[in-house]
Amino acid sequence: MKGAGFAKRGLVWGTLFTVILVLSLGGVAQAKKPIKIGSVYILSGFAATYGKFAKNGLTLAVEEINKAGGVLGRPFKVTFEDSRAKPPVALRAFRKLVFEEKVDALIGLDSSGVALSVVPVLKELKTPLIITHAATPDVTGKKCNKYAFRVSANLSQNVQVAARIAAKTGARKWTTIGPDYAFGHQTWEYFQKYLKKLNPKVAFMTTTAFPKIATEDYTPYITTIMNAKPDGVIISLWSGDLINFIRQAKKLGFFKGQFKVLMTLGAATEVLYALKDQMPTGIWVGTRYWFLANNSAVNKKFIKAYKRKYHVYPSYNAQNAYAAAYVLKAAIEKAGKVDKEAIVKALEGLEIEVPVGKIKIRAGDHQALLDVSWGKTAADPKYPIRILKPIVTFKGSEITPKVSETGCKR
Amino acid sequence: MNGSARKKALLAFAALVLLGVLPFVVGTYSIMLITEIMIMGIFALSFNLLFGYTGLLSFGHAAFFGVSGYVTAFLLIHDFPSLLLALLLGTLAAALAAIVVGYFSVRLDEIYFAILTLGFGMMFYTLVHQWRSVTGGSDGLTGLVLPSLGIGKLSIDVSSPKSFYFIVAVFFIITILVLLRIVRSSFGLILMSIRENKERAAFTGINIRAYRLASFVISGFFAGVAGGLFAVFDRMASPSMLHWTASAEPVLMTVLGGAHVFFGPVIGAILFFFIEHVITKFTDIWMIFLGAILIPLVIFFPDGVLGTLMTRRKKMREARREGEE
Amino acid sequence: MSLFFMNFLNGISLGMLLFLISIGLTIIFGVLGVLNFAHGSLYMLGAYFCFQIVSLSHNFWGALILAPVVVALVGGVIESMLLRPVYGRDVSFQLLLTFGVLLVLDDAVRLIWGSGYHIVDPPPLLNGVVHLGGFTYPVYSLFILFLGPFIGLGLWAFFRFTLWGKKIRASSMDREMAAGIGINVNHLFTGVFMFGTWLAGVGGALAAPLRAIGPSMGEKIIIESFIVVVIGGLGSFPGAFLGAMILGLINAYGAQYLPKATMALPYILLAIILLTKPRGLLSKET
Amino acid sequence: MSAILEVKELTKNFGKFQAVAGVTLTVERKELTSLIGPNGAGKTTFYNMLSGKFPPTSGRIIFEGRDITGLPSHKIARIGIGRSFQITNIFSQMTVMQNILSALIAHHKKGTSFFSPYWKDAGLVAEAEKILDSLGLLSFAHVPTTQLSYGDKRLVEIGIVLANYPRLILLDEPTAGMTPEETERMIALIHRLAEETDTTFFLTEHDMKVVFSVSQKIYVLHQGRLLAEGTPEEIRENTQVQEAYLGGSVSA
Repeated sequence: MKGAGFAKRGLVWGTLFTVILVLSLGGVAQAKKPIKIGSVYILSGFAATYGKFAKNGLTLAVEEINKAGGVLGRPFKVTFEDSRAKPPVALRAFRKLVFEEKVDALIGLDSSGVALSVVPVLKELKTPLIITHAATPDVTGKKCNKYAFRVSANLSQNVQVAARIAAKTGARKWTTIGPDYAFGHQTWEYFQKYLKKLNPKVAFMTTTAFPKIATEDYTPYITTIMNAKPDGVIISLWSGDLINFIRQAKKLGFFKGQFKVLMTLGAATEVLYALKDQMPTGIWVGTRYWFLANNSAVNKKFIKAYKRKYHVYPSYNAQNAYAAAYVLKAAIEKAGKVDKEAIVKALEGLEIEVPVGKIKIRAGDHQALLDVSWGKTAADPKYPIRILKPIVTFKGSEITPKVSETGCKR
Repeated sequence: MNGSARKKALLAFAALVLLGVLPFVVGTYSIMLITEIMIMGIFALSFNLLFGYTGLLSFGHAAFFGVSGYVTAFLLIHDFPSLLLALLLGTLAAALAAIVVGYFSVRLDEIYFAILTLGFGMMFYTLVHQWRSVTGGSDGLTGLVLPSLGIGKLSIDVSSPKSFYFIVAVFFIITILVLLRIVRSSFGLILMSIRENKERAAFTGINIRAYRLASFVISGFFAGVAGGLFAVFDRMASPSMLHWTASAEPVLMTVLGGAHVFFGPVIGAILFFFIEHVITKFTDIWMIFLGAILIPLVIFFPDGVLGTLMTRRKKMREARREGEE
Repeated sequence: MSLFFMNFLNGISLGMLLFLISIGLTIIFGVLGVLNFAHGSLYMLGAYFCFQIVSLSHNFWGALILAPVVVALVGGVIESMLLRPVYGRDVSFQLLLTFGVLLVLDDAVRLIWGSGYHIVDPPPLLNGVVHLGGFTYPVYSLFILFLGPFIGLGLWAFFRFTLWGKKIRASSMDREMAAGIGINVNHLFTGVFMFGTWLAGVGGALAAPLRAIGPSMGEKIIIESFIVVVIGGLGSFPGAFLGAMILGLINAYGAQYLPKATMALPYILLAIILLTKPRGLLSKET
Repeated sequence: MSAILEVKELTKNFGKFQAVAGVTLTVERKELTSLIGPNGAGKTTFYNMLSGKFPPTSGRIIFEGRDITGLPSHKIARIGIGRSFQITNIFSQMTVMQNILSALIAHHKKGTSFFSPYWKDAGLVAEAEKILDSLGLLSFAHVPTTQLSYGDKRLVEIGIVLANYPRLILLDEPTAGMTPEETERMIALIHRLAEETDTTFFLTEHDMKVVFSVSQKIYVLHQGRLLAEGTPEEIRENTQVQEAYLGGSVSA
């Protein structure tokens, strides 16, 4: 008892000491004009947890960078804005950040719809943006432009892997359950295209399910799909929708093994922490970063620091935002100055190691080449959530379409 | 009477000068913020013709805002040569949609009218959200290419915040003048009598539905003006423009400012953006603060902020006059 | 077991939940004349409280009893402190005020429980599944399916046979008369609002084991509840039941037969009903 | 004398309840006619059908030889029938002047002037002032009606009706809730208007004093049926009518 009290007191003093240290260090750094980053994520509403993880990841990275002396001797300073998952709100936030806060670079974006609306306007804002979550292929494809970069895996990369795994399962008749917006439909379209190429014998069913976003009751969709007797189902639901779906589907016997199940965004810790042991095992799930997928020092350091600060394992969204800060740091150091056009130049072709692995930002379309891991869900008493076992990792260079195929013309 | 008219003219003049001078003294973002306030002001004013003057609470007004935005965006994405013509076509489309929705909706009253318009609004929302080949589905129509303004040989760079500010300001002033004229016309008086007493109006020989429909279409038309401008301002049309939460915005602004005062919705729009801007500056839990400000405003300003202030001033003046007598 | 029948079960089980939420909305409207925009947020509170109590005590039944009571207390505060000053004003004011309450509650939840998702397990007794032909069906959904009518009947009996029930019905018909026969209208209004929010809390607690509990889960349900009460007839009891069933079934069969249109179906239905029966299917007025 | 209004076998059912059952009556031009009957006799329902608030279940309504059965109220108003209500029915948040102007604008079909300010229409304003003057309300022209006394509010309603220049005016209990002085004033006004204008008055009334002092012809409605008709003297003497009024004397 006494020991515990002592430890507690020690913790209090320790924290206080750290706070004072950080504050005084911050004070020193304050002397130098900070490099301003503007950051826009979904911070309210149904998907707020994704934005929260990204905010945490970015905050952690900035703290680390500043503690280590900043960039070119100047600290990073981040201003966060809420996109509310609405394009007009996000655009207003971007304009505020660029014109009023006078930020030097932008990091953010969860929703593809928001990304597609904002990216074209970057030409007017003349400020580099590093996208960390929004997955629509178009922002580094048809709608690509000089100022838009992405360090996270996009839909086509992720679905390419899904198709490869699907081809290996041997399942012939495929259908989908996905959210009723561009992401869900595009996942299905890309999946058909890629899988057909790998195995021309597969068939795609006409009975598909696209429940609207924030559907409360998935049971009719689940029973309808089960009744159609597919061999395999690819699921592109995410956020609370995925949780609702999994719980309701489990009860209806969806995961009993009558057909293969692939979840393109199943390995999101946002979802796994909510579901814990309710997450079925033996399901193929995809992700844009999985914290146990590699043992690099960079990754270990990140996981340790993240876990210490936030008491949970980092999600892909946290890693992507964390990585973005280091990408920006590297670009500024490469450029040698804090200048938007110079940063843009430096970002093109930049190679850097971040927790997810070594990534390279292609100069052609500004999409990062990064390894994508999928795995089968499994229980492990060492972890409070389901983990992936086995994990398969695909090389970024193999699964990313050539620049000429992306439709990006600048 | 004369003194008050002179005072009003002076006030209008001062407002005009302020509107003209502001973009030269404030920063780029403030220019854009004021531009957005004016666009939303047009939207709220259009809504209030129906709500404040005709007594119909539309909860689907974003449909007309959005339809115009989408038509304008669609045209501009397909290299339509004239911005003004695109805006005009968008606005006409909104008016057309208002004719259809209004034809059915004006039969109902009060909360039923509100819910029916909400239903129609959400049908339009669903349409643009699902019709991927034309509307771009959930992604919307993005990356508009802005042509020149399209008046003769006058070429104005619309994408510059300052010049777009002035374009919007012109629309804003025209909207105010036209709507002001309408609410003070014979037509406007009939609308008010319908608002005050539908039954009496009917037995006076007024065709309630026809007048309501006329009001609905005019209102939809101006919501269209706002929607088209908004699409140009944001270089996109997105489904969120038509969602019921977007319909709630002009309601919020109007009730905040005051529905029974002509300029109430404009004041409401200014207040709304100001509050939001200030709150989001220091916290991302903006909703709790917005709610915490909204609730007392609703309780203590029964006629909206501008409305209540004006009533109070009037009462004070009357009290003073009585004191003098 | 045919898919048709399965979706019938799915539809009415969703309908029952909608019914529980909507009935509180319709009672509040019937007596107070207020359309409560924050009703969905109170439903959300019910789910969060249920989650909190279950994670502390691991007792679902206790949570099912207690959570709605706490929600009702919140409702009492809202009515007596915020709503009371705006009675008699235009409907838009009450909508706006309760919209403000919605904003506050949605963010308060995020402050207290974070922005992540939470789940609640059904009690062990109801955690299983039953086999119906080729399908398995969760016992918990069956439980809701049977509990719905049970609560509905209980409410009906309450309004028909108890003194309070009669008082509430009397004042829903004529507020001034109610005051005239010595009913304390202030107390009655607070009581009715608390009762309505209690029902929202019950809906939330019951939904907790079925839904991901997260911020803004109330916003989704509120528009559906509006549709339910309006197509059934505002203030009408059987109307809320009918409306909820129709909406539940439309959801289920829409997913099966008209997957592309499910999003629009409720609104199309709403428009058709309002245009043919302007006061809803089972309204008291003509 | 010619008939201005002929009602034939007029019936209204609400579900199973028959509110008005086959009533046939005639109102002669310029003859001050009253419709009386105990509470719930169906007078207001009868009026509502005449003025188009809802259509009859069966029967015909002929106004100046023209069948107006089932027309909507705004059309009936335009054809030339005006009405007042039992409970004062005016445009409350507007001034007295605006109340009268609304009706005048409707009458002169000027409601489609979207851009011309109504107060600048000198002819219209003069007309409104004339009507207000005849009602003794001119000094209140720019006062919001909410500030008027009860009796004055009823006068405003009469003013609204007059501004439509109807040839037949239906007055539904015009003196209900009035003080004795206000009632006197109203009776005098009805007399005067009946003399000065071409308008025919058809009223329902609760106050028997009023009925017998103004009416030239009286119809008695009881449980939805026409019980009796005649001059005030004939009705006063009618035993059936006395019974219908709870056995009491009609003049009570």
